[in-house]
Amino acid sequence: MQETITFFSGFGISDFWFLADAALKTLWISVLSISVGTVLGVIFGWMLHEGKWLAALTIGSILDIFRSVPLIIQLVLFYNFAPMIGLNLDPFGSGVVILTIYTAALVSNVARGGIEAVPTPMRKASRTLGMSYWQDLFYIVLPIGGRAVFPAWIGVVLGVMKDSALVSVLGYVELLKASQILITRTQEPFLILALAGAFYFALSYPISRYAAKFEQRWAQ
Amino acid sequence: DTLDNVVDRGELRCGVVLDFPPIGYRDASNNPAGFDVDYCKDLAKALEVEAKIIPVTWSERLPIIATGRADVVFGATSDSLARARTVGFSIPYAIYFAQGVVNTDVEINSFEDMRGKRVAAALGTVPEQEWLKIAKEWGEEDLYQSYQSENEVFLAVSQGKADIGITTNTAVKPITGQFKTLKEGPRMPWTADYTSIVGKRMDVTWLNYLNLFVTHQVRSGRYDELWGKYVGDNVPELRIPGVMY
Amino acid sequence: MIEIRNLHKHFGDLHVLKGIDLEVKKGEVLSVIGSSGSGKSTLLYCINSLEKIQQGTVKIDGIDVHAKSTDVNKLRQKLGMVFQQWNSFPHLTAMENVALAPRIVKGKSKAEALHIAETQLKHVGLGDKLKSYPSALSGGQQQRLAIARALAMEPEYMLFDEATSALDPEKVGEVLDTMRLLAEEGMTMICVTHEMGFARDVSDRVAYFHHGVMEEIGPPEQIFDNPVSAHTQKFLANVR
Amino acid sequence: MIEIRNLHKHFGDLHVLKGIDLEVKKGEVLSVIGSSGSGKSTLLYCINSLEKIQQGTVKIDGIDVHAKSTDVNKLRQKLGMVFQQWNSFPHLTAMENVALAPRIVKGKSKAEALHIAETQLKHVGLGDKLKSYPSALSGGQQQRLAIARALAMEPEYMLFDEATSALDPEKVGEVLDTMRLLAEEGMTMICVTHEMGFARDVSDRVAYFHHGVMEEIGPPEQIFDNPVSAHTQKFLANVR
Amino acid sequence: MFEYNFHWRPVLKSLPDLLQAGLLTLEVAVISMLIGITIGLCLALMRMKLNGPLKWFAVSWIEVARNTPVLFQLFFFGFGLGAAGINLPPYVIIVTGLSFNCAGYLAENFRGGFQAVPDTQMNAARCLGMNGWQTYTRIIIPQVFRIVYHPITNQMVWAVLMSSLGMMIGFRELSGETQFFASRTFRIFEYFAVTAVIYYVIVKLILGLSRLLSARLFRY
Ligand SMILES: Nc1ncnc2c1ncn2[C@@H]1O[C@H](COP(=O)(O)OP(=O)(O)OP(=O)(O)O)[C@@H](O)[C@H]1O
Ligand SMILES: Nc1ncnc2c1ncn2[C@@H]1O[C@H](COP(=O)(O)OP(=O)(O)OP(=O)(O)O)[C@@H](O)[C@H]1O
Ligand SMILES: [Mg+2]
Ligand SMILES: [Mg+2]
Repeated sequence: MQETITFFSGFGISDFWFLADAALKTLWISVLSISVGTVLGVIFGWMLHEGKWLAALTIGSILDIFRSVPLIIQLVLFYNFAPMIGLNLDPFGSGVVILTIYTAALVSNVARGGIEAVPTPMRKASRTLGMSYWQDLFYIVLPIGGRAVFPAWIGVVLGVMKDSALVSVLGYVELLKASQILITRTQEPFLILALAGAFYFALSYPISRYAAKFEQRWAQ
Repeated sequence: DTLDNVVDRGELRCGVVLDFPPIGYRDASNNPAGFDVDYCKDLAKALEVEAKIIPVTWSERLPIIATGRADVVFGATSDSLARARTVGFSIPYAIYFAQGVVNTDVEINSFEDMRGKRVAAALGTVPEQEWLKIAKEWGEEDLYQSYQSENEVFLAVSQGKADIGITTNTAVKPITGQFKTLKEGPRMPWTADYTSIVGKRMDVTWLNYLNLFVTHQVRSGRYDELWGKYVGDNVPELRIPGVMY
Repeated sequence: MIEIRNLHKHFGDLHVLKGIDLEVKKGEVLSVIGSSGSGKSTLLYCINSLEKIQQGTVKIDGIDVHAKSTDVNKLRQKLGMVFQQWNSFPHLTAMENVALAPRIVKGKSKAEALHIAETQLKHVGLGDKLKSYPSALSGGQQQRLAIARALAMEPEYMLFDEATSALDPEKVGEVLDTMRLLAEEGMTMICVTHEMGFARDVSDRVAYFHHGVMEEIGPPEQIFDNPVSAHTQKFLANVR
Repeated sequence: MIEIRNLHKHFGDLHVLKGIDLEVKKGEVLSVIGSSGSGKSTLLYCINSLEKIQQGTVKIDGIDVHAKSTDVNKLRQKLGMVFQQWNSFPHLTAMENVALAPRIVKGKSKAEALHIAETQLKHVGLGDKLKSYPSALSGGQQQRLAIARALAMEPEYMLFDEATSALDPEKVGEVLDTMRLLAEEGMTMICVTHEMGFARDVSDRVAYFHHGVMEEIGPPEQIFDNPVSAHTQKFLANVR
Repeated sequence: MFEYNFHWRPVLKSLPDLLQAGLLTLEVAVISMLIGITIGLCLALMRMKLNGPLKWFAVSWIEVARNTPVLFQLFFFGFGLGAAGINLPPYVIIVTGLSFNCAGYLAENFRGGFQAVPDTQMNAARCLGMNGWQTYTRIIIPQVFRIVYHPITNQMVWAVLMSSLGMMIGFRELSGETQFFASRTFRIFEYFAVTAVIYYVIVKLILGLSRLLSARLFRY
């Protein structure tokens, strides 16, 4: 042997940054999927509300599939399906696509609930003031319905952020995958899992606290 | 074809299993390293393109080729006839033997001692399939555990979740050096594992090129050099006794 | 002037308005009475095109409300409406509630809209509640807020749909007083109401609806003291 | 007999009952009146030990309610209580509502409990609602259900805490009639109430509470027609 | 572009095995839910009624369960505990992990349910001479159960979907079995597509059953 190579090594400070970087990736993939997914979801929700049974039959049932099949299966399926139709997506791309649709599927229900939470008389009132359909939707339905379903939406956000861990099955090095890699190398599962858990907690807990504060403010 | 595509693209997309030290692993700064990784870089150099390393798990090695997400896979892939129905193989570029790593608290000295023991292997590997045949004969399929990666196998054995993990002879030394709770185990009775570079099945020109690459690595002494660097001195001869390639 | 000719309205199989003919002149106050389900609310909805009609015409100042070419959003600015349910916008303060439509519909500047809002809120007696959210207002105050909100669009006509019937008895007065004030200022009004006292005192004419038909219309004295139709007589006997 | 001696109750710093002395004899009907927050409800809660007390004693038929050794669950069977809020159990039918406690607290058989339930529901005039769920009952019916539920335990005393004050005006009568019926049957009752007519007609004595003090007690004629305390006079002037 | 050739034959051959694994998935989900409901109820009561270490314990359980990914929790019960010398078989890991997670989510549902039952119900029952236990079992919990029935159904669906993570820890429930077969035949897409259908059917069955049950249970 010409040189000594270490295949394994202990947990070092650089590994902490490796984890932190991965946490950022988790955040990044979540932010991307959640923001696009929410916009799509709101549009779908609106279509479900306006389109009645026709929409329920078409986009409604398609979105329902994404809520009824495990996310991990969706990811594996899409990752293996995309190349067949000539889409050359890396794990990140596939993850974003599926997480986005998944978010949209969850948000569409929330959004429809939000629109329905605005009493019809309230909407009629805004129309009698001369507001157009879109003005009513934007100035009245969005803020009132949005507040009504804000907690549910936060639930979706937190859920998707945690579910982004599943993109690790495709080999995308986000927080959970990074901790697996480190466990492999350092053989210190306890320490590293605790750290990863702390990172997740630090991402998710403040959001739920912050959201609760908003709700309180709106409640009064 | 792939050869033209790669040259055209200027990038070689190369699947490597990184759960397989010292053939494929991550170094202290979490970058890919190992025998396969260097081979991949050598191939890219020969093609005069950039190497893009795609980490894959054992079970992903073939799908990633079949679906066209990678051009080649270096991943200790045995050239079984069953697999050859799905993907194409080069001539063997490395030879392995299956060997066990055993928890120090467990007494397993020969293959026969494995009766009644909890056996672990990585999902989708040849050792898994070979062992399951034997386990079926012994009626011990329930004692088998399968893990996502070779490293989880080692971790499981060292934590005592399993008594013996089946891996490759090359990995045994570094692993037992690392884990105080692991020791060298017996060789498995099935035949040596001839492993090949994987490419697209229909793409014969590409496979030809890969064959040529393997012979050039040996002729130039690069094979001996890298094997010596990562594994040790007794470099296996890439030849099958009694067969003309 | 509001002109309604042979207005028919169906909800599916239900024939809710059966050929209404009605004219309301500028400055007139018309009260509409009648039992529940007789089609009073529906009439108002047809006037400002919140509901489509199946036959007949509704014209506001000569413009056909239900014609395809009519810009209903523009037309509705002429028609203020106050509903039975208090439906102030809960996410906005009283002032913002009133200022919203002038700003986004009429395109007024923010300062201007707020100025209008303040004026109108003072007009209906809510000068001290400018910054309150609707949740902090009583039912009566919310209804007055709704009136101010409608007035801020400078409508030429006001439609009231039982504006007081969801209120506690002691709050009814404050809303009726505000409506009375409007009438005195010369606003053209159609008031669907159960408050017979108000109908008698304030209106120029009273219309009685029964099962989608306008059975009787005339000055309050005539309707209340000498009703012709047997239905009207029975209805009035019940509400007294 | 209910005997209350020098009863003091604090909620934290708030001194809610300031030394109450009161006796209610078997068969007597006592009405308790007083403004909001004067401690009337709290008095009832202290009598059946839903609230702990800080000083004094409450005895029911000689048994100290707040003594450690007393089995309150047993004692409470003697004391029926009806609250202001209708709190029938929404997951049970009217009959099951009434039959539950006799069955699980008194250990009666199911058939026996259902028989009692049916009798009591008929007693309060709900004979036709046996299988209805509370959600299908009006407020007045729910309060009568609550009375039947209390009666099914064969209590010797009934405590009413403004049993009618959350009801629509037209439903008040049916509940008061039921209470009147009970009084005529000789039930011992303490009724916290805002219904002065009921208090005058039905009670043997009326007590007036003011800021945690029982300012006056006596026959209805005396309290209503010749109140001694200035507070009582003012209170009565207001409610009339 | 479309170069992939579908091979459905091996999938159909192993369909009986997959369905068998589907039953295992259901079994795991049901057991986890039963444990989760029991513990969740206790956690909710501990969080509401107690103070000191027990409350603190309940709060941390709930927050950790809700703010970290399930997969992370599974790894923790697998290799995390393994590092401490506690080696659980995959079946126990998945049941423990899912129960842990469900308990945390259900606890919050129960808490909301308890808060939605008016205090006056408690007083009314006590006035009839019922003791604390009778009041809870006969009056409060039946009402809470109705309020949380829908959330429990949803959680049951989640439990089925989450059990798919068994494949990440070498457990051969529906997804694990699918991955196992797929890894031998390399027909990943075909296998996972069929599995997705099986999941969809399971989820729809649960929802349908729950609807039937609720019609029978809640007639008020
Ligand atoms: N959107 C609708 N769809 C179907 N039927 C409707 C609709 N709106 C109203 N109706 C029916 O039309 C009839 C008239 O309703 P309308 O609200 O105009 O009565 P109303 O005179 O205002 O009664 P009330 O005094 O109760 O407000 C009723 O029978 C009602 O059920
Ligand atoms: N659980 C409690 N905690 C703190 N303060 C309480 C509590 N219950 C009642 N109080 C206070 O005790 C005082 C007396 O209350 P109580 O309910 O007995 O009055 P009341 O005479 O029944 O009034 P009302 O006619 O409004 O029912 C009030 O000031 C009330 O705010
Ligand atoms: Mg109406
Ligand atoms: Mg009270």
